[in-house]
Amino acid sequence: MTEISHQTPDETRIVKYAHAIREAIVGEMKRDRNVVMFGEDVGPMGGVWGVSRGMGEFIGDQLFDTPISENLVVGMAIGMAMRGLRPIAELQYCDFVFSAGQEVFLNCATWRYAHDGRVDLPLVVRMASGGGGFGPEHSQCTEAYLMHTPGVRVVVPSTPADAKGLVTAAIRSDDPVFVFEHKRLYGTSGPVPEGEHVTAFGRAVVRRAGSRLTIVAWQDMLRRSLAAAEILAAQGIEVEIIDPVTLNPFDLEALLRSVKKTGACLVVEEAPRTLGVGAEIGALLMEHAFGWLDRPLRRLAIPDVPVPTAEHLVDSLVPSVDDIVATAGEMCR
Amino acid sequence: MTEISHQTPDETRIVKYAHAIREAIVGEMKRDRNVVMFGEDVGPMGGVWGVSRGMGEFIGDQLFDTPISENLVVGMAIGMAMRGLRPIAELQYCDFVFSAGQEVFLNCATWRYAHDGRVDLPLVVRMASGGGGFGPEHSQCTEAYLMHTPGVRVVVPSTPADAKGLVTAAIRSDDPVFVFEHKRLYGTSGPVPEGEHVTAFGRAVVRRAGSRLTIVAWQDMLRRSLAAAEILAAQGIEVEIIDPVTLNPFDLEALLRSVKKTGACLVVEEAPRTLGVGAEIGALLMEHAFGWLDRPLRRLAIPDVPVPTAEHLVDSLVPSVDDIVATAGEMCR
Amino acid sequence: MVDELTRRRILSTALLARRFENRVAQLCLTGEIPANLHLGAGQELAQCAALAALRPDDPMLYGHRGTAYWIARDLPLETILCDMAYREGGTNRGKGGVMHVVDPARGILGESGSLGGNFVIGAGVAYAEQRLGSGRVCIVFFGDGSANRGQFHEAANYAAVARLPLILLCENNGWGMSVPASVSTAVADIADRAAGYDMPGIVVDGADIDAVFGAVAAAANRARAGDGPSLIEAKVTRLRGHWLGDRESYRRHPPIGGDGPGAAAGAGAGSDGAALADPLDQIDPALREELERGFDERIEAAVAAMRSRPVVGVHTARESVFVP
Amino acid sequence: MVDELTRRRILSTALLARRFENRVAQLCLTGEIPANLHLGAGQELAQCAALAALRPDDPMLYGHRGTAYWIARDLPLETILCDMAYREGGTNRGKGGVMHVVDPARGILGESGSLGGNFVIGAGVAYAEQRLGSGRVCIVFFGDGSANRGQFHEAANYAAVARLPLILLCENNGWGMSVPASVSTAVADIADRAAGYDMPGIVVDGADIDAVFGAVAAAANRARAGDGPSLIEAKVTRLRGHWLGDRESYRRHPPIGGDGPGAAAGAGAGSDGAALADPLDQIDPALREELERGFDERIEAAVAAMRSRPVVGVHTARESVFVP
Ligand SMILES: Cc1ncc(C[n+]2csc(CCOP(=O)(O)OP(=O)(O)O)c2C)c(N)n1
Ligand SMILES: Cc1ncc(C[n+]2csc(CCOP(=O)(O)OP(=O)(O)O)c2C)c(N)n1
Ligand SMILES: [Mg+2]
Ligand SMILES: [Mg+2]
Repeated sequence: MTEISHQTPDETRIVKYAHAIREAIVGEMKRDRNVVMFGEDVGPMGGVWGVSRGMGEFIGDQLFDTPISENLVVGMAIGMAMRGLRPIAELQYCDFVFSAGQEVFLNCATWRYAHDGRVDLPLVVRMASGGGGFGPEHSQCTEAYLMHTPGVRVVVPSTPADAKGLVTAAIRSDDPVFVFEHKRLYGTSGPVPEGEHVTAFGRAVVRRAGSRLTIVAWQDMLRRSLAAAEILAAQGIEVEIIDPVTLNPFDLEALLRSVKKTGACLVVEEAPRTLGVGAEIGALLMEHAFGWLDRPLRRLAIPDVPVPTAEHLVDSLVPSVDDIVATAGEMCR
Repeated sequence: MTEISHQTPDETRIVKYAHAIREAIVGEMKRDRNVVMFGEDVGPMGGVWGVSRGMGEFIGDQLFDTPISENLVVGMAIGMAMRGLRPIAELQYCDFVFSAGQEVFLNCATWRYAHDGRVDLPLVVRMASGGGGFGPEHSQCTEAYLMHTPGVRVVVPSTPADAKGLVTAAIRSDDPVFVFEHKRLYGTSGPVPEGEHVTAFGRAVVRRAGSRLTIVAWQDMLRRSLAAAEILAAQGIEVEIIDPVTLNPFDLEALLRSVKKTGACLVVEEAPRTLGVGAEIGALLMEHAFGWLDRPLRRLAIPDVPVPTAEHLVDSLVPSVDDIVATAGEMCR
Repeated sequence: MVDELTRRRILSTALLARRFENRVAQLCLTGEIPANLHLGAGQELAQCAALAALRPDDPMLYGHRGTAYWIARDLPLETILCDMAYREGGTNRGKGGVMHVVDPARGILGESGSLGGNFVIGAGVAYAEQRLGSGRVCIVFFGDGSANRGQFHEAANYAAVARLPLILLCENNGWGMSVPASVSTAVADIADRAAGYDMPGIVVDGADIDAVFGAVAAAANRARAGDGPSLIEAKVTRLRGHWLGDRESYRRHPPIGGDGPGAAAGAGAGSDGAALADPLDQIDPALREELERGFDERIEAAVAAMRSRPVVGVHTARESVFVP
Repeated sequence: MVDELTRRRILSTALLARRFENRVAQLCLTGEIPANLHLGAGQELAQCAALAALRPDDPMLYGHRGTAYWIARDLPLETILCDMAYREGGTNRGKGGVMHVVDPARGILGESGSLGGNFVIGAGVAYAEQRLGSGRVCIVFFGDGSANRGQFHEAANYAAVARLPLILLCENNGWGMSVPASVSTAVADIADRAAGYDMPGIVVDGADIDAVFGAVAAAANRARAGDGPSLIEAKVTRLRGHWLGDRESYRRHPPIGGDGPGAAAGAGAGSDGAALADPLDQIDPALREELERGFDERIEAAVAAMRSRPVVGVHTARESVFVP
């Protein structure tokens, strides 16, 4: 699979995505003792995804295991954030935003607002999304649900560098930030700046420049789109690929800049099609780019079914490189 | 406020929306003793919205109060539905889908699928949505969240007749159905057929015919749109108004029929703009009506903020009749 | 035993809260203030005695019943009225109303409108106090009905495991809105649940200032000493229904009217049809008169101040979603 | 005391489940089956004894640990293997895999992949049985870690209030994945929580067939008599880590290897470094040999049958969302 091109070409240190997240957390924990991380199995085991592996030095002080109590995990983050700590809560799967539904969608999202900004919630919720083989309750990409929720930030790092930079920025943010870490990316590698590295929210990145079509994709769908772009390029079709980097805030300007140039847009995402992020992009383009669009938006997404367990079934539902090549090809015919 | 025109012009019995829902429930309870309803305060008090008021004859048998335990309320409905009952769970506010987040978004939505259809979940969750004066955690319209969730049906009755017909259909459905009952509609009246009345899912209704613009709206926004249409008509602008009736299934054909005629679409909804139902409608129109649209989609919705408590603040955020008149007017200029 | 000065303060706060609430009820009935208060009548003594046993900046997640929580923390009546009336001069400028009064410096952190949230958020607050070594204790007030939310369990368990400085204070009035505890709750004493978390569970008479104060003071000492959380259950009486205007038709017997604003505001009858005992009636009339002296003037001054404030502008509705 | 026939059945089922699991582990290690089983080794006796005390169609919400739940209900091994291998011939055709084995006629209702769901869903099942007068009892199996989800509390309370025919059977193995109970749970005995719901709470040794059977039989009688739910806690040993392949590096001492597939599949060491006692070792070797006779043939026949089945077609991924 094509690796996602890095943002900092002078940087040569190659690091895994999971490791990059850890660097961000460790860096911030050293910088500020009020940064604490907790969740199920994040302590001695290092987390189900290994993100906190090797962080033993922090256990007991800034890193601790919780009971299997998701409402508590997110609720505690809220309470801690109110009182001067900078909590990082880990949910093992991003499906579990619903296991702490009241705390995520009602409390995190509305506390500051309801109390007129007198209480800030500088908290981070880290979660693993997507992938296959885990079943319907452990495989979803729930970012659209959060993006429909005013009051929370939504961050979708696609490269190790962005993982480090966005997690750092999330920890420093004074707002509740939900970080989606894609399961298929944890093991991917890329250049990551050493030391402090902060990635700004709200700035999309052009991962590949092209003139015929704008593809919007992030995380695993970005990797697939980049692979598809190579194939398309061999066919003489140059597509532009935009990684939104954060979904809230969403960089509308970058999207419009690209679509103005290409005249068409394809959104590729690993979530149910209806009211997936692509729906919002479609509506935004209608509202802001109606005059420039010469072809209708297309969306590649999971048809409206839950995520099955068997990997080959998942593969049959999630947009593939071939699907992207075919659809983009059609759009550029 | 303009009353929503009725579907059955020969019907003259005028009944309130809350009462129509009760008629549906009572009718089904009498028809099938396995229909049971429960929730907080639905028993002797008759529910916070009065829907089960006067249903004392069913208390203890088919109607009962639960503890303040939303996970239990929805979870019980699932278990009961598996074993031959036809449960109707009431959540006092539709914001509380998140208080039972795991049961609603994970269990209800995926149980049948994960178990390959060997277990059906013929359950209904009834909830009050929208309105003003109740604060950020008691005022939302959460239908978009459910519409993004494969595996659950989403029903948004706008008239007393539809309230009766859709609740009846929901109880008879073998799938999990989430019924949004709008707080501002409970007290509204309209003609309701006596006796058995079933409204099919997936059939949108043209609430007002017109040629210049298609407005999609439901519940309180439908009422406001109808009022706006009168004003627009006085200005010589005839708009068509489509009530989707159910959001899952969604009647795309009816929408396309109308937009093909009018060439433009305005969605009015009482939810945050980003990834509100309007986003999906925008994307669908791009995909299916690109050639016919002569003006871009517009969306009137709550700007991306939580719902405040003070009614005048709510009024400043939720699309008003004036907003609709102004936007529709602009679109038809 | 509570010392005399503290006792007077508790009584005085409770009396003021009652009188204030009665005035608020009047303002609601005339439509000047939206009627979305859950009346605290009958529960003020327990609330005030509990808070008197804590430090003025110990963080609290209050319940939805009445105004005594804030008055006990010296939040001006005017401020509370402005929140109720969606006017400038309150704490949340129309966004939260009476549900979300907030003043962190006084330990008033706000409220989760969805029941259960306060438990787990309170655990986080207690965690922070412990970690920061502030010596503070977090108190979470909650009703018996709310104790049936799952968050109660998750928070109680973890607070005990981590020995968090947390006091779970249940105001057991026997009702969750219209549902009597017998229909909703498997145990008569919520405090019985403490054993499941290896924490002390104490039942006290919520009308007994000494008992409430003593239990909370002991729990606070325990918490500050690093010995963890406590569950205290105060048996209280909900004198006037769930909300302002609740006629409690769901009670088996028809409600019995009283006089004064309370009567208009609620029913005030026990489920057996007997009039409910008001804990404030136990106060010696002479003492009560002395303590209440000047209340009406204070309250009217607050009402006047509230009236002089403008209703919040609609621009506020678009502010405070995120940190600017 | 369990009668001899029943005892033999319990032992035989447990032994078969173990042997089957070992074979499954091999198939996983060779990649023939995806390795997402949570091994049941050490907990089978408790599971089988509990189910032996119930009727074959009493509904159950099983836990995620092992295969004994289904074997005890006579679900063919081939069926289980097909579910594991995403082949036709299983119960969920690749959609649910080993997490969501289902067969309502055998009382196997499926599983909530998100922990906690089974409690409240189980309460609903029990409610339905009660209302339909089926005389059936619903059993919910769960781990000690899962007992810290809020749903435990909501379900236990209401089951007690409504006297639902529900048995909450905790398999306390002292671990929630990598987290020892001492770090996650305030009480040593989950059964202590029963008092908070006014229901019986019984602790039994999960390796003691008579104790488990007796406790479940009594709970079932109680439930069928209309006297409500029970909480039974079986102390069990998780012999081989959380998942297949879990080397349990989080245990204080390095894991000690064994031999056979179990060793490859997990560590099998106590937190003090001592080898864990396997409850199946208590079985008299001669009896064990007798009971295990024919197991390998049955298992291999099932493996062969599984192999003869096609992998489910991708069209199944788009089916069963709604009732057609
Ligand atoms: C999650 C949730 N469910 C329901 C409600 C609605 N509600 C508000 S107060 C209340 C009753 C609370 O009873 P209790 O906790 O005993 O407190 P009391 O009102 O008796 O003081 C209910 C059901 C809510 N706000 N949040
Ligand atoms: C809501 C939720 N949180 C976390 C998980 C991940 N998870 C699966 S099994 C498990 C440990 C369960 O421990 P316990 O209940 O004691 O059962 P055991 O594995 O010990 O048999 C965890 C944390 C999950 N599936 N659902
Ligand atoms: Mg109460
Ligand atoms: Mg365990």
